[in-house]
Amino acid sequence: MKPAEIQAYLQQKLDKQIEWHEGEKNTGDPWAIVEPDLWVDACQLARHDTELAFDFLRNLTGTDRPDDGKIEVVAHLWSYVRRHAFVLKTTVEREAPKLSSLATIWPAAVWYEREIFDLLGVEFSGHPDLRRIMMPDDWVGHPLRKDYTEQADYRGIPTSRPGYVTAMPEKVDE
Amino acid sequence: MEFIYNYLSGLELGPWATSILFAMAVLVVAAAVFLVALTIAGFLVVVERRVAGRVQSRIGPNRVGPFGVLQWLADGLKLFMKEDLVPAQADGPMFRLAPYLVMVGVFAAFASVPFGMLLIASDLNVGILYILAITSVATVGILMSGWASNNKWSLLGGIRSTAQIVSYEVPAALSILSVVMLAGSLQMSGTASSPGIISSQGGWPWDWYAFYNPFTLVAFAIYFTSAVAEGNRTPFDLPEAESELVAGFNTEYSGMRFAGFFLAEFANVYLMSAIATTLFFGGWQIPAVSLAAQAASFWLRLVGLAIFVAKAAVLCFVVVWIRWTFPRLRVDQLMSLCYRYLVPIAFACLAGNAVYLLVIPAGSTVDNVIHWITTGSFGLLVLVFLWRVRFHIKRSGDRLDFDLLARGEKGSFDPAIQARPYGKFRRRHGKESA
Amino acid sequence: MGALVNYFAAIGRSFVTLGDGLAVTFSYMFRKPITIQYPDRTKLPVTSMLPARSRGILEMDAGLCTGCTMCAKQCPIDCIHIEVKKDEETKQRMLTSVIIDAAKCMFCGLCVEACPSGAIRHSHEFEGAMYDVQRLMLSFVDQPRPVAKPPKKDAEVVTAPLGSFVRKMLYPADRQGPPRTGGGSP
Amino acid sequence: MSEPTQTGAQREELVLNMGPHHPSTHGVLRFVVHTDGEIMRKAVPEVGYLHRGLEKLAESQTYAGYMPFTDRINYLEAMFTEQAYAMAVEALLATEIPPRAEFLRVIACELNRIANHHITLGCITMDLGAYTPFVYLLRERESINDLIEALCGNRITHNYLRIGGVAYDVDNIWLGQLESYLDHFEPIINEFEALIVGNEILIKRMQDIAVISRRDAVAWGLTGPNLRASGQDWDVRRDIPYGAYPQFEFDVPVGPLGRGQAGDCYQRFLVRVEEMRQSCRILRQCLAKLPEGDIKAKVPKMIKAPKGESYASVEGARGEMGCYLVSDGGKNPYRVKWRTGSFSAMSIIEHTSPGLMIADLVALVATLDVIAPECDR
Repeated sequence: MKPAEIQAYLQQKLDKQIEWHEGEKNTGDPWAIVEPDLWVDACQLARHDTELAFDFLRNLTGTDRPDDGKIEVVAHLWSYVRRHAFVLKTTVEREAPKLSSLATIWPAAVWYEREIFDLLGVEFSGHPDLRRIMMPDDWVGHPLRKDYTEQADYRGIPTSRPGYVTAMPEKVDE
Repeated sequence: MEFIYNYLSGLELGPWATSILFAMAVLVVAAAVFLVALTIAGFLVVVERRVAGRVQSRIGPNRVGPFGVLQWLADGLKLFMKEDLVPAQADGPMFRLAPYLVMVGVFAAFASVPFGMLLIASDLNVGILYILAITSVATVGILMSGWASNNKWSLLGGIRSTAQIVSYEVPAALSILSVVMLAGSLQMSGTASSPGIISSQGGWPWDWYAFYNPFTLVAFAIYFTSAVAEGNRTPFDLPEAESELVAGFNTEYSGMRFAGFFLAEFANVYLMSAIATTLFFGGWQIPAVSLAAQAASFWLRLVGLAIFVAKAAVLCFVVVWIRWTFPRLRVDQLMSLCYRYLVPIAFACLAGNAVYLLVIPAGSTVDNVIHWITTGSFGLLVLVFLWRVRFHIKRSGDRLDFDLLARGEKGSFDPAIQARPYGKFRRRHGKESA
Repeated sequence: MGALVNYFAAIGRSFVTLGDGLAVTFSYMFRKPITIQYPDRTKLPVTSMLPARSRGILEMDAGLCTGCTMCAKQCPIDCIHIEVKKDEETKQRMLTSVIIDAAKCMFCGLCVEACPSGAIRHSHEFEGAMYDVQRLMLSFVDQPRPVAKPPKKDAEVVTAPLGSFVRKMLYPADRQGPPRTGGGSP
Repeated sequence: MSEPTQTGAQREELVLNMGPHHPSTHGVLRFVVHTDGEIMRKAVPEVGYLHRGLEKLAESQTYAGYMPFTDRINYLEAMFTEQAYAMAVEALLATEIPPRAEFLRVIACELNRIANHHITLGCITMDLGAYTPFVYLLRERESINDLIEALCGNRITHNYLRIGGVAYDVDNIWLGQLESYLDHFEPIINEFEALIVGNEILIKRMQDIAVISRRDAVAWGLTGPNLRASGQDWDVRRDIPYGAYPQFEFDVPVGPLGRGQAGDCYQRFLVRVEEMRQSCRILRQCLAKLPEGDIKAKVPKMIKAPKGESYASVEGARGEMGCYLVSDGGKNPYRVKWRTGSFSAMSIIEHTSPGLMIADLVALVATLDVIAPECDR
């Protein structure tokens, strides 16, 4: 099925309005946005419906949108059975981002959600093992947020190296 | 040793003086044997590195001394200069003691290993039994080092090693038993008057115990496999399996203590090769020279020494070469190889040999024909192997090259590389797309 | 019976496959080794054996630099520092400093592509091990000099041999540089 | 090393800390291994030691300037990351790539795939204790690195692709060198098989070990050779064709091949050996069909992608290498996310490890071909 057909199919099955977006010049991939409380239902449907049969969670990630005060969570789906792709999104509030976990639908989501939790700070309810994955456990902040500023040092180790070009003495050769 | 004792007794110096002189002589001989064993082990390190280099299409260390033969001295010096670390949480005395135990186990065995006719520190009448017994002391050292390091990887390595060595002593002993049965003696070397294992074999390959009958050939294969396993060499190097246990029982060791383990391992390689030469390959026997003739002539004994060392060197090479070819087994597979394959087959060989001795009279025509057939089929196997070697070289489009020491560098650089016409693409102005 | 056949088949298979593996490794005893004895026993210096596109440490022919600072703008990690000042008296644009941080450079070649005059280029030098990281701050302009005119399209530009600038800086004569390799017989 | 912890009623569990520096954790990677003697109860991978924030870095780079950073995501398959990124940007820009550039990309990628499989297969054999095959394969890889160095100037982090094409053209001399390399390399695969692939010890170490069923492989998002070894017939190059791949004929090796069952370590090994052969086949077709023409499409000097997003995936050497790119219309990417094969492969280890021995964990990690920098980014 084409992405637009999938969107229509989802809309009909879920009996809810699903937003449909495309790129500015119709380039790239179109995507559908569902409400956060529909997120698990939509994914459940996408996984188990025989028409859709999205058995492969290709990618699950997030984007920070400080202008809208939202964080988008994006799932790229692929079906080995039906051979079609779909981009499904949802948005959560930036202040207290909370979403239900997809770990029971696709086990692959376990680590992806850990990554989103670590780098963007979205909390997934029902996740079996929600810990930081990339950063140390006692790291402050979520690096992929647009307003993130790095702490100056971590346990006494400075987080930046002085730029030699800018901090250069006039004479290099002794 | 009996020589010395008899000689000293003959001087009639009185019991005290004889004993003291004898004790001094023992110390001198022991030091000599230790030094010889140490040198052999060191030289084997170089051989191993050079062979590994050639096998891996490299050159190997060739800078220290002619062709790199003094590399082991440089390595040893480096290890000697390093700090001798004992981890804070380790069991200090045991940690320090372990390498010596391992070394004692291996080097003490050299006392009863022949180098040539009459050239043996002590030709015990229970020689092979003594060697089997004394090498087991090394196990204690390895387990001790694994335990005392207070490192879980070391502990796992030590435990693996103990399980492995204890298990593989069974097939090794069984296959040795086949030979002992044929020779009717436990003495390693022996002379014409007191027959030992070597002196009851002959100089020609078909007189060797390895080619005595098919059972002994298989017994040799089993002994060799078990010996490799007892020496913790690939494919049985689980106690120090690098990719699994970091470095196994010697993870925490450095400096001289590590060198102790290292030298013991290589001394053990020579030890097992020498034992195999003694048991299966006729030792220092020279073809067409009788025992009495060799005993009489110093030069013939020297030739015998050369023959013995050459045979042992070939076996050492095989051990090294196997190490650089095979992957290693898993722990349970190692045990199943021992108890499912080696032990039953070794028993079968032992039984086969016993029946052979009963049924076929020694020295009869049938006996001789079986010797020749066994030797011939082994030769055929070697020929097939050499044909495969030739085949592999040809198939990958390579040429034969007999520069074994890889001295020649000539022609290895291809000047055509420099003549590649990419010359000016950066210097030319104007946006070249390339 | 089947179990017994399997038992001996496994032994036989092991012998054949292991033996063939041994034959392969043994065959390498009779082949030429592939390695060369870098750095002192190669026939030519390794730097002159590299292909022409090889990206070594960056160098700048300050005589060709037009002062457009395209390289510094293109550099993703800001390892090039160029200063162009207008001389108060002559109204001439002067190149006052060109510094390349070779320790930071990631050898991507984007600056070379951007350069309109071919002034910045990758040399073939790669032996940059130093006791002090400051020595990898390569300065290509000693005193202010007027910038060059951009060359005409498709004009041949004559420059000094590749690596002649950076070599002076990395291995000055008064310091002991790495052994200049080659020529010697093995 | 922590003290052994008491779990359950009577049996003690040994908690081993495997890594971050351990000979068989490729890169810097840690496993917390709970063992009962040699048998593992569980092995939990702890990643992140090589997190360099390459996704965050993209936000401060221009579209063209991010290209060299993509090489660092996985230094063993830099061409694939470049290709995925270039494709994602080109999808937003709707750029047409000249056919010669597409062919050159295929040549570069397939060479890179062979070079990568050299390392993978070599590491598998080395982790199982055989050092020499690794050296032989490294030697072959050096030849490929020489070719790639002559092509684009760098041996590992290539920075060869550009948005809209490739950076450098090839000439007949280089193509001749490539052809003679292929002539040389194809018999080497046979030699490799004689040395190690059929080796009984190696087969015993890998056959029926750490079986991942097709169902599990799909659910955990395994891709590439790992997925194919489990029996799922899937290859991005063939099934979601991109670039010049529709013009080539090649087979997709799918387990079970030879001995063993689908999804075990030996299958993952064999699939990769077979893939090297298929890559050689594609390269030969490239040499025969290489069209003339431009190597780079016209793209603006300062690229500004239109608002929107794209997801481009290529068949990398470790599975699907995907690049998710969000643009806000500015000159920097708004968000770049890498979907890499190692990340998914790493996540299945905890699920597969119970009941294996420590030595099997090494085989599992090696055959899944997880590379820490690709996982951590």
